[in-house]
Amino acid sequence: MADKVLTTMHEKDMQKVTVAQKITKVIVMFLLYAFLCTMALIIVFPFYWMIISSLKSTVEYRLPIPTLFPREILWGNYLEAFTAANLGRLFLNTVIVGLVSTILSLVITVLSAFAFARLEFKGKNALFAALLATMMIPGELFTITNYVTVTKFGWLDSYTVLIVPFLVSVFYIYLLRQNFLQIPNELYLAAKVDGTSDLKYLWKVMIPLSLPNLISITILKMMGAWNSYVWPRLVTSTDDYRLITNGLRDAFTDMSGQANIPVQMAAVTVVSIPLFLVFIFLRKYIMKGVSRSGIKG
Amino acid sequence: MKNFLQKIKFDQWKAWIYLSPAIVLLLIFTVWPIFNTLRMAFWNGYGLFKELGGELQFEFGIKNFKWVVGYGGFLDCLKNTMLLTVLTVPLSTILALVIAVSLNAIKPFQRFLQTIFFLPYVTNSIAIGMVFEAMFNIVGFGTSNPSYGIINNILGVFGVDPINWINAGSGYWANIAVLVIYIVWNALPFKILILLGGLQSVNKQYYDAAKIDSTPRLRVFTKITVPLLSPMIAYVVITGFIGGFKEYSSIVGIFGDDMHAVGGESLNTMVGYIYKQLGENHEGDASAAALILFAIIFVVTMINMYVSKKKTHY
Amino acid sequence: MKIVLQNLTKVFPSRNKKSNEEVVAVSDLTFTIPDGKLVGLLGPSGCGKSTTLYMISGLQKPTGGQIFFGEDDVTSLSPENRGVGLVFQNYALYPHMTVKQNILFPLQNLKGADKLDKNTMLERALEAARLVQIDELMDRKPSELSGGQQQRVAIARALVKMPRVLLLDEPLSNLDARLRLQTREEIRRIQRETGITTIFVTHDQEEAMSISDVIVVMKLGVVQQIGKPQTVYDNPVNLFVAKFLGTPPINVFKANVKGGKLYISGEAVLDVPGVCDRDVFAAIRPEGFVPDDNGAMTCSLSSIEVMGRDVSIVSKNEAMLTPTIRSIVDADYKVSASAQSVKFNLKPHKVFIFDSETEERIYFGNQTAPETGI
Amino acid sequence: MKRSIISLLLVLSMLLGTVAFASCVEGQGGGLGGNDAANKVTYEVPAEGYDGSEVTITFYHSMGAKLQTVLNNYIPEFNKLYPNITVEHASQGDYDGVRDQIKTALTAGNQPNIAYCYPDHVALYNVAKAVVPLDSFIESTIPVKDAAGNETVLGFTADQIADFIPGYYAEGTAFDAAGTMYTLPMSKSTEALYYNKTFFEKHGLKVPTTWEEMGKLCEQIKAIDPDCIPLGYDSEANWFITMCEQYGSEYTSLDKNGHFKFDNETNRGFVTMFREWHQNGWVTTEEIYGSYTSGLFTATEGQKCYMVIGSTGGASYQQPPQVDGQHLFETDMATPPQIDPSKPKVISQGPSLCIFKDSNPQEVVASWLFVKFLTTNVEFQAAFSMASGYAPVIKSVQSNPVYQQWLDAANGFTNLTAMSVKLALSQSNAYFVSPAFNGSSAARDQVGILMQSALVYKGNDVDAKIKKLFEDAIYECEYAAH
Repeated sequence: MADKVLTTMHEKDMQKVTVAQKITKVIVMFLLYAFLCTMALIIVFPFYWMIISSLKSTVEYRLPIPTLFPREILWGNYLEAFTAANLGRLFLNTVIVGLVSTILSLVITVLSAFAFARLEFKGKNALFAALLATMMIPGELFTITNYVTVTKFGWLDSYTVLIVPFLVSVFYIYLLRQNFLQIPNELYLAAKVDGTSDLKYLWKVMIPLSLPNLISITILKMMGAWNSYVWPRLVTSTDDYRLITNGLRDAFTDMSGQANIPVQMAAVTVVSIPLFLVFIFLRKYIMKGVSRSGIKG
Repeated sequence: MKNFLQKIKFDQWKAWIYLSPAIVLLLIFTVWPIFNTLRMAFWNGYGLFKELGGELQFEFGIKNFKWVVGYGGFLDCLKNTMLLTVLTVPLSTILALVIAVSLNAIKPFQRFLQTIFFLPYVTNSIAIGMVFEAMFNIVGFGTSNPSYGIINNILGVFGVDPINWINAGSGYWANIAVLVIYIVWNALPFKILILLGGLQSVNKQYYDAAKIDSTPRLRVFTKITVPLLSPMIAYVVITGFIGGFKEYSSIVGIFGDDMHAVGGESLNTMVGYIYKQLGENHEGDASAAALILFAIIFVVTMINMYVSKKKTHY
Repeated sequence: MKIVLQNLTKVFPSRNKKSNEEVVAVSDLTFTIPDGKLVGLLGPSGCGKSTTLYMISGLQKPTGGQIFFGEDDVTSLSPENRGVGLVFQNYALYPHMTVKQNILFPLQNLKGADKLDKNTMLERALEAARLVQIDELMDRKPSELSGGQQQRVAIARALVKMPRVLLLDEPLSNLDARLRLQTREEIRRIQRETGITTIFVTHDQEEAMSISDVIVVMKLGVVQQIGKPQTVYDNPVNLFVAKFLGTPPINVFKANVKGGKLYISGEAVLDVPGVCDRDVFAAIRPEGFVPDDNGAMTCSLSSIEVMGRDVSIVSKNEAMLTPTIRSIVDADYKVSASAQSVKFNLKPHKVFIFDSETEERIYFGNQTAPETGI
Repeated sequence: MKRSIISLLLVLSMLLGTVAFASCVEGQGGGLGGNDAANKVTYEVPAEGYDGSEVTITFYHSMGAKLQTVLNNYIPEFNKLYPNITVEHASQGDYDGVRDQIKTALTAGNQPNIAYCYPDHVALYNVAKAVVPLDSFIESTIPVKDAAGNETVLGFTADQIADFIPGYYAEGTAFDAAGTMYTLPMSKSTEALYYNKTFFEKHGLKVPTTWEEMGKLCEQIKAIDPDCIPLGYDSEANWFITMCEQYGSEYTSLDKNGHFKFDNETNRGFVTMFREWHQNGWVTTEEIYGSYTSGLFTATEGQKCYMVIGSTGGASYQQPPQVDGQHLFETDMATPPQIDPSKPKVISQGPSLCIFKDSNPQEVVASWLFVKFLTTNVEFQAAFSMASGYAPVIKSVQSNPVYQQWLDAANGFTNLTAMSVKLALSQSNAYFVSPAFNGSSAARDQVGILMQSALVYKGNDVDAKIKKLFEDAIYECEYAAH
């Protein structure tokens, strides 16, 4: 081996290699950016469409040849969206439902994930597998049975009915369990030796260590409340308990059942803005949370 | 030893206490509905309204399943579901992978572009469905001077003749193409999110090592990036398959409740069939179809898991 | 092939966005590494040794200066084109590949004239594996190997393409003591056998001393001394180098020179001809003490540790800067443990004095400055 | 022998049925039942009528914000009469939204008291036997005293019944052979022929009254402007159903053993004809065109159409566009073309009201009182019509001065809404009703699809294709109704 020492580049013109290397890099970078920008445009276009549509008149929206930019900008659509849809009340409901369900959901999720990650009990694996299997069933089928159930409980038209049925998310339990499993078990055993109670350990060690995940769950849960549509519409009949998306759909139809789409788009835009902001500022946590769901284990 | 046993016992009931809120809620809102679905599936001709209307006795049997399978359009539903899944899952996964890797390779504007790619994650699906329809729609179809829609206009720049995507007389494959684009668009953010997260947690030294070894870019991608990301890819593919088999709302979003283009072939899917049966108060048939769908998803997921166990590394 | 570093500088922008402070990792580094030698880059953590290594590999771009491989300027050449082998601190073995695949990987990338056919590749891989004695483990995955085995795989992977330069980044830091000893001998052996110019980074002076042809001692991005290990040990150019090399570490005292004599705690302990009167630091190697009841230097005795062939005397002196004085003497020498104090004579060539302000070496008697370079 | 007797009996009974059917059409202005009045489903109205107790009733509808304002203005009026009845109401989006909501609500016994409905929806609710048959209320003579001290009867007076536009009123009886009344009309629209009056006058064209004339006219217009599509028809399903009615051919029936009768020679004939028209570039539809055909009608550039058959509810969209403050043309309206103009047939659309059964009979009675109020109160009907552009369901609204004034403001440039209501009212003898049963909505969906698919078919074997489309549609209908 020693006699076969390679002289890979001795014969090469270093100057040439350097130039070629630079050119390749420029080309690769150009292609990368071109690709990413094209994809970004494709991704963004529907949003652009949403915004320009929200500024058009109904007549212009219905034009056979759609315009890429509104001929006349109608800010009035936004005003109409606000006044027609009772957005204030719906917004408040959404925030209440979102907050309460997030907090309760976090408690339940943390406790369950802890049990699955740290405690030993009979049938743990079977139970966990069963939980995961429920994720495979088309949930649409549950709606009717659940509706009958909540009606029998007398929960219709209340915050309870919007919150309780969706408190348990198998996905979040799974996500958090994976996170908890990554925390070394030694920490738990050490805490046991010190006589720290489970709850204190959870609060002092597990929760701080999995904070990014918990924040992600919070955001996803809030987003869920923000976007939920079918269930709230089913179980509430007045604006006292309806959520924001219901307002979006229901407020702008005229007698012939046709939606005033520009105004609806204006409302959608308005309602989307808080989500965008949350997303832009907390993107890091959302990304971390989702990507950490990990697959190992 | 006795102490140890006591500890185990203590752990036992403690675990169940911690799990109790979740279990109680799941029993009520998940397990009971599943059980109820089973019940309805095996009652011949069961319909909730029929029961409400006073018909209380339903025969136990598998007539509902026979009825579902015997439906003339059942094979179409199955075919469409499979086709959409088989087309969209690989496409969206590969595209998401390429985007994630590209994003990971650049510095300026990385955060900005990331944010853009995640935007669809936070938007209202109702609005986006309308937008997609408008983009592909040809208004004035069959007239001498129609507006071909923005997509055809863009394609026209590259010299492509206008394609009838979704309008009257459009072909099956054009319809499928639109659906694939829409579904892939919808699926991208989640997949990019997962894959980019995975990429960012990959130890940079593997790439340094590859550089030192003069590995060409493509080989780095296929031999290092993809294998190292294989757990994430498997996850994305499995959830993609499950989602694909539940495809429904995207088709309604673009083609309406009829689920086909004017004069075109049916684009109905399994879930579409289930919804239709629910709409016609055939809860028994809907439940039977849901069970069939569940069985399909279950088998496919098992195959997926088996393959990914073999293919994913470490 | 020889490697020339010329005025090599690396400045990192500050991590804190608000302050504009920059971190100078490597400053104006100039030295030549001769062909076929094993060079140890040595220094405490943060001294810029790893940065230097990465600049040689091409993974980091220098802010200033140039790097030559032989006669070729490779400063702006990307790592792919440099033909170096690099063993990472934590090996960076591809976790999804078997040992064989890991070793084959670099060979499969070879292009042009270097391209090999499949059989040759396998042969070469096996040869490299045999060299590091892991040919039994070819079908295992990295996760199934011990730290030492992984380390050897990493070396095999770096070696297999016969690079022009082999770079090792703290290759032994993850190993236990016994394995470390064994592995460093192997590195030495392999380097000898292949004759590849090898640079390795370590913070462990003993490791560097034991296997390097040449060591480069660095501090805060600046090279302190370059030379053969024994030369550097015997003839440090400043207090830092003196302190950094040697186990047990050198003993340092506050001292002064008056009339050609070195005074520690008021005692004249050694003649230092040719040095004018000033405050100095006196550094004495543990083996520089000769116990003598009539010795010039008096220390209060703390303890005596007998360690096989050597005896280590631990004592104290009010002028000392190190916590205790550790002197190593022959086991024949008997000191009564009950004694309160112990007296030493000093071996002049084991005593170094340094300017108390610049900490630069002051030579006396027949001491002369070491040759710079290699 | 035996067999011939049976067949004879069958023929006889069919004859009898047809005669009875025909007579009831005459008598009720389009109703379906009536031959079997004794078998009407009844509801036990509490003997005391409304006992004045405090009840809360809920009302599901699909009104937008503007119409809800009108409703909110009149609930206090109702409460002046019955202060103890609290009315709560909520929009469920659109008609389908109301239906879906109620469907689920019924499964849990949580349905509202009153709801917007289409006949198909009521047929669905009837599977669960959840809708209150109204005959017992309509005929009830139990006295009711309102808060103002006026004493009236719980039911309708003869005058009140006579005040309803008969075609609308008859829609409530489309559910069984006995003609049980399940719904009362709330607010109605119909289809109208909109045409470009300016263009017609310029070229001396005559507004068509028959399909034959329409065909010729299309050819004529196509000759004048080869680039146009002369006619747009918005709803394919309406088109098919209306044609069945105009031809007197079968569409659907209440006969439990064969609901779907639309696969017949006549129907295949007109579908084949209209396909021809479409292929000639004479006509397009909303689905085929890709947007409401009003877009073509009001286009300022490019392709145009000069006639649209569409809902009177969408009249404002047919208003001529303005360029520099000038209207490009004037729109006018007419009854859509017919097969036999002496017996015109036009479809009727728009919401009716139904009442759901409830464990508390007082809620049902209170709901009846509210429904009666909404359908018979002239001011409310007038206000609602003006706000919605839909026609009122009682004739006396037209003599309301405010309403009259509103109607008089109709013109073909800026106020087509009033014009369309006028037309809807003038067609009141032409409305027909299709039978409603569990599965009738499938028939409507399927004939719409059939029509679209046939029109756009480009192949050579037209007859076979159309035959196949009809068979498929029947298969889907029967599958849906099993």
